Amino acid sequence: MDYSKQIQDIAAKLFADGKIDVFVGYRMNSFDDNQIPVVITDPKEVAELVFTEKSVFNLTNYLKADHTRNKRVGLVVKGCDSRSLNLLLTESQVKREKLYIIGIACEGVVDDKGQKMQNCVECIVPDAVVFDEMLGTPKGIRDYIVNADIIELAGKGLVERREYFEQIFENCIRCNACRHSCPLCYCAKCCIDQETATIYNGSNTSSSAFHALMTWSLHLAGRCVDCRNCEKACPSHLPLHLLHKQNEKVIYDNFQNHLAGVEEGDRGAFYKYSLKDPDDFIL
Amino acid sequence: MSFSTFVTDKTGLQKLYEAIISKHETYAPVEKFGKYDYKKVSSLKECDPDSPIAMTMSVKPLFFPRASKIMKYEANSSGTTIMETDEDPLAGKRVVLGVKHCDARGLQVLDAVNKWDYIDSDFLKRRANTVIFSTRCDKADTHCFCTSLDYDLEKLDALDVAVVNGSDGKIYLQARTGKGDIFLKENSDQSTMYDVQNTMDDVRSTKYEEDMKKQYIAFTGSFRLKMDYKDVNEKMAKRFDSPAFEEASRNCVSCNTCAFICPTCHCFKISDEKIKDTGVRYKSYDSCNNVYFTLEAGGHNPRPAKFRRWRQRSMHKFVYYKERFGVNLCVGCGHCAISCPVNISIFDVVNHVANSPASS
Amino acid sequence: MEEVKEKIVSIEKPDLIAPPDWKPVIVGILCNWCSYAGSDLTGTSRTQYPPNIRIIRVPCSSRVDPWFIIKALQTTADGVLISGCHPGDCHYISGNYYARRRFLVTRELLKMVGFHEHRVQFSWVSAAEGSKFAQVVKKVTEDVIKLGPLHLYKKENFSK
Amino acid sequence: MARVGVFVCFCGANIADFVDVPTVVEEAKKIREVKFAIDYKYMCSDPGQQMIRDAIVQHRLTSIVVAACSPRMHEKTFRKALSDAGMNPYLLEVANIREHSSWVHQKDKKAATDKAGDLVRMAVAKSIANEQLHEISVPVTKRALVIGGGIAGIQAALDIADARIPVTLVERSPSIGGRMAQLDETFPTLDCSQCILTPKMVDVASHPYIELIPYSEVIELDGFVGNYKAKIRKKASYVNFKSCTGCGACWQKCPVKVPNEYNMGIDKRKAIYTPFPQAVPNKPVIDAEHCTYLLKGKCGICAKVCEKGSIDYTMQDEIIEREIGAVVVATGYGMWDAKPYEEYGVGRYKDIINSLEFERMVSSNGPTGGVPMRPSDGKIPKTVVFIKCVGSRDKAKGIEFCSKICCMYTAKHAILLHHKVHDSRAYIFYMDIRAAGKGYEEFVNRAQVETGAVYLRGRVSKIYQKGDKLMVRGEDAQIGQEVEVEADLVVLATAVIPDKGNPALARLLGISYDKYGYLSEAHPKLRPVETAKAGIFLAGCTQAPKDIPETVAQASACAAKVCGLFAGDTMKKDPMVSTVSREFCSGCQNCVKVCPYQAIVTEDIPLGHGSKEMRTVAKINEGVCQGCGSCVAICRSMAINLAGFTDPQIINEIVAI
Repeated sequence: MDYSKQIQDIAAKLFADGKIDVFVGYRMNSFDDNQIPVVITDPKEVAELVFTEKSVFNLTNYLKADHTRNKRVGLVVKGCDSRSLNLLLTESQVKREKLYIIGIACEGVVDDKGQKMQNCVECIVPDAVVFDEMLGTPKGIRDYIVNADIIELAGKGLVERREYFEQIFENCIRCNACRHSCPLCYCAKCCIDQETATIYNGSNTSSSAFHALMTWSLHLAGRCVDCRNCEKACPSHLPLHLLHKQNEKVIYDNFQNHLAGVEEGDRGAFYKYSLKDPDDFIL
Repeated sequence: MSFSTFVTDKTGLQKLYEAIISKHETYAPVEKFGKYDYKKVSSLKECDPDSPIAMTMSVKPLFFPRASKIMKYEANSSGTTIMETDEDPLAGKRVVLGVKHCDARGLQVLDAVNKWDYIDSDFLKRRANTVIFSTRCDKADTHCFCTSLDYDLEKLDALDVAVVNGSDGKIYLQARTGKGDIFLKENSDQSTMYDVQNTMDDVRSTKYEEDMKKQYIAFTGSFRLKMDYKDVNEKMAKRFDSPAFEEASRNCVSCNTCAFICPTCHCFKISDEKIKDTGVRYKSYDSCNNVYFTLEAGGHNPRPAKFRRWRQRSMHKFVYYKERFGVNLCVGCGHCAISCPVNISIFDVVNHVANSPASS
Repeated sequence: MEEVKEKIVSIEKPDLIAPPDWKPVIVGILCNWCSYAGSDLTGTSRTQYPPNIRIIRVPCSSRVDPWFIIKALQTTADGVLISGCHPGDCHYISGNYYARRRFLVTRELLKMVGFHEHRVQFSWVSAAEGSKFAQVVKKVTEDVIKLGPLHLYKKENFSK
Repeated sequence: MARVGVFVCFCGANIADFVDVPTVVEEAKKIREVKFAIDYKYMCSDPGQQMIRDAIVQHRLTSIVVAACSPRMHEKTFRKALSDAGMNPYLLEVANIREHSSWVHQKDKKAATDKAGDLVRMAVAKSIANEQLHEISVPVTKRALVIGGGIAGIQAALDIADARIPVTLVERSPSIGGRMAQLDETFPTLDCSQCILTPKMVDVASHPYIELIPYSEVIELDGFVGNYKAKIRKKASYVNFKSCTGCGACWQKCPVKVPNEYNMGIDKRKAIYTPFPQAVPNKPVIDAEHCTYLLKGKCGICAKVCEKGSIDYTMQDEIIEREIGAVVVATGYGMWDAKPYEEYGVGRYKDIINSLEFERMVSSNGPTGGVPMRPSDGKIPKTVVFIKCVGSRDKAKGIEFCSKICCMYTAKHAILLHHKVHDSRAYIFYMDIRAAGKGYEEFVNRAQVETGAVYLRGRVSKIYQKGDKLMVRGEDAQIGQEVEVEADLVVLATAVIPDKGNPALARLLGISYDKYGYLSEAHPKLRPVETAKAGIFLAGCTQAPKDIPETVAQASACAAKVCGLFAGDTMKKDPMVSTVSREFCSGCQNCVKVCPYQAIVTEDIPLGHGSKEMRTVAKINEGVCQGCGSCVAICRSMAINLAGFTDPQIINEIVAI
């Protein structure tokens, strides 16, 4: 999977035709073979652009930044990225007509150690679902796979799970990197920073971390597209995907196989309902 | 004034560590979720004092925790009473093992600000009661640039005992402070370690020093990043209006990670958590990279744009702090670049700005 | 409050034993039009139930933000009960359908991070079901007494 | 700082017997914000209320907690006491220590007292976060819009207009009257439909408070209850109604023949036409789709014969705008197409018709002059098979619901058939006879006894042609045998379905509709005429199938609702509505999606202070918001709050326990 040349050509053409102001892509790190996102405004820098299986970061995160707001943006999206883009479009955070989207029929990306990322192994929607131009051969939607870690956790006892998650909340340093790196966390001011919450959870203690992470994961329930930007950003290397994959599984199983952002106009599972939703857990 | 140096081998060091752990309240890097953090340990098996630099959080939280209680109060119909806070869990006599030199330097840098203006007695007490055992790295990591900054690793007295691997397979324990010297002497085991001064004649002592020097040169040679900090300080001071800040910060996602894991960042916020009648006032980390950091009550925000916040962060590290306290607020540990989701290093930003055209 | 005789161990944290005078607290969040009216009916008909529940009135079960539950569990509650109108009976047409989705996901998430599922329970109680309300409260209270005191992710050093 | 007053009620012995009231007062006094606490025998009595009023003044209280019975009982009483003392009534909180404590924990006084103390503490905590709220008043435009001029629309328009409220009645076809105008006689009394309807139609035309806009459609509705703006497109009729006398010369001479909708296409009308002789207004319109002049520019006969020169081929569609306060939707019904019943040969056999076609045939002003005729050969049928529930109650092929009126009109058809063709016999295949209604069961019996109609309980499995007869094969479940009837004519009581335009209309009005296309009422039991959108009401078969008396009743109910809405110059509303904090709103519009009342719209505001760039934020329409709080709980940014139940209020309660 190497679309560097194609992307360079497309970006160069877009700049030449005056169709975009900014291009968001990937470039190589100067010191190793990993890649970092790059925000290009100068057509001369187009040659830096690359796209390989090392292109991990979900670039739609950059659509909420100052230098892309109300600008015409070209960007590269993989399957998962395009789902978050779909949600951003529905939630009126970006305007479709201002974007030029290069969709990738993604074959999965690898982590720093060269291993295929877990979310790619379990990927359901590898192809970009919203794009102006598609690179690669689309493979279609795959069967839903329940996250391996969730299955493992489900097999553990209550006390064991509690001990495991206590470790997570204790190791959280509440830097909020997860939130800032998440493309779907674009709120003008996050609820956990608002007075209503800080009056009881303003400190960086682990109980505040519990509140923050739980609230965060519930706000992403039915919206999280499993791009793992949050995990990549977490300085404590916390397995944050557990929170999201659990919600995703519950939602997929119970709410008509809902998957966030796959369909155009999807807002997430909490903003619609069905009369057939499970009712047996209610007394 | 010179302090004693002990020489030992791997098993000797392990024995020493074990003895320390059994006798003292000891903290050391403990692995959790693939990341090392300094935790209280009860046996050497739990921890790894030789934890890789790239995977280890800074030692700062042991002295300036991410959230600490500064006050407790009770409010009822008879008024508000301030109660005694619980005992500071970090104030006791303790030892920290496996601290990196850069981290230890970070603490030294923080001493300056904690002794200035408001004297942070909590922080200073924690510092005074702690003996720091460092492990000197043999090889630099991708993002390290500690040797480029304004301190000398070989003479650094931010730590109390430096553990250095000699090229001859021996391990040298160098006391760097009086506290370290006393501690080392008290805890040394005569059967496995011996004082270099006592056992070495002049010839061998010269050889040791040469060996150390050679070893240090090899270590410095392994650095990818190098800068001339003096030059940078001056250049940065002249480039407040440089557009280079914007360019350098363009792909930052403002996630604040850099500040939270930085060994020297010390911005904090104060928050009250009150339930029923009792409240606790906490001091917790904050970051100047946070949009709301400078948001004023009236709604005005002097640093709404990302590059302004980056400018503040870089200038604080290399200009303002230096002006006030004479030291850089950056110790070159590279943690920010390692933890950054998009691998932005303060080194790159500062270098980029310093080498950009000066503003008029 | 209900007298607790035997030694009660927190189910999530077995090394935590309830003090002898421990009385569980259950936070009940009820919708105004069905469940709150139902609880009033329980009172009017003098049906007795355990006194551990503390009732909070909200207009509709859809007003219940999951973080109320998290907040309650973190601060005062040993258990939470949320009650609304039966499906199709919502005074505000569709409120309880939205709420139902959120409740299911919230409950499953809390279960995963180590809460016993009986810590947070939901019920549909109509304005006519005074006796059902009493039964629900009885069940929830008994469940929570069995689970023991809640200790997870509580605000540190706050007396309960 | 807040200064809270706590008033604990004994409620005679109701509370005092089971809760130690003085202890509750002492507990309350320990709270920092509580500056005054007292108990009294009956807080709701005049002296009790006087205590509250006095304390407010004396102790400069900023909020009040009354610990007494359920807030559903006396909240209003105590609010009034507060406002009498010059305090904002919404600074009151009621702690329900009777229904929630003393009455339900009668065996354990200590526990009940503890709980009462906690409930008071919670109420105090909540009241600290209470804000001053003010009743919302929304001005109303006193004009109603009625969509649809069938019996439902006519009745609603007349009732509203009789209350001297102006009504705009919009009808899609050239004349009002609707389906009822097509009927011959009506069950169960068999009075002539036209005879009872036409006077009402004339009343509509002549009523000073009714503005009738025929041949037009509503194309836009903006605004909210009391303040709607409607756009109505009046289709070009090509006839100047002002000068036209309705003499009929034009349509008599028009050479173009078009299937007649009024007669269900059984006969033909002209391209310029009035739908039926009693039409209101009785003025012809030109059907632009078929008029030769309008299509090809030749002909022009009607213009030539019109003495008044009323024909104007250049006429254009016209957009009429009206400001209105309420809408009554009465778009009526249509007949389901029985095509899926292939085994019946629907579409293949000419002598299978639906009941509305039969209705037209037996109607004295109908295409056959009141005598039923076989469409194939014009012969008078002697044996007629009526099949009920064609499409209705058939999940597989048709629709799940019961069409409600077919049982009755089929009985009526059997009687009418007997009246028109004396030697005929009706066979009726049915599933159940649902004759619930005044005089309905008797009417069905009459059909069976008087006309000798044969009721066969069972489904028809097949219809096939044999000679010029139709062989109807079905099962008689009562005898458990297959039966076959040789029929001259088969009449299908096809399902009643809503008007095809309903989904589009619903979207335009911003109301909801069910899977069949019926418009949804706000509550199936308690609010059957209102929609979820305030100020829009439903009458007649647009909501569900119903017969004429029910339709009329619902239309009058709508009228009562409209009149109630317009009773004052402004509408008063509880201030418990959502408010948006623009600062925090990120414009995701999820609230717009979940609001069941369409009370949330969006607005563009500058991005920053003085900025030219705009951002979108939500805006609550206070007039429409009902205060359910759905939007509050789904708002991730916490930008919306519900007055009276804000996040701080509820959280305060939770942590105060």
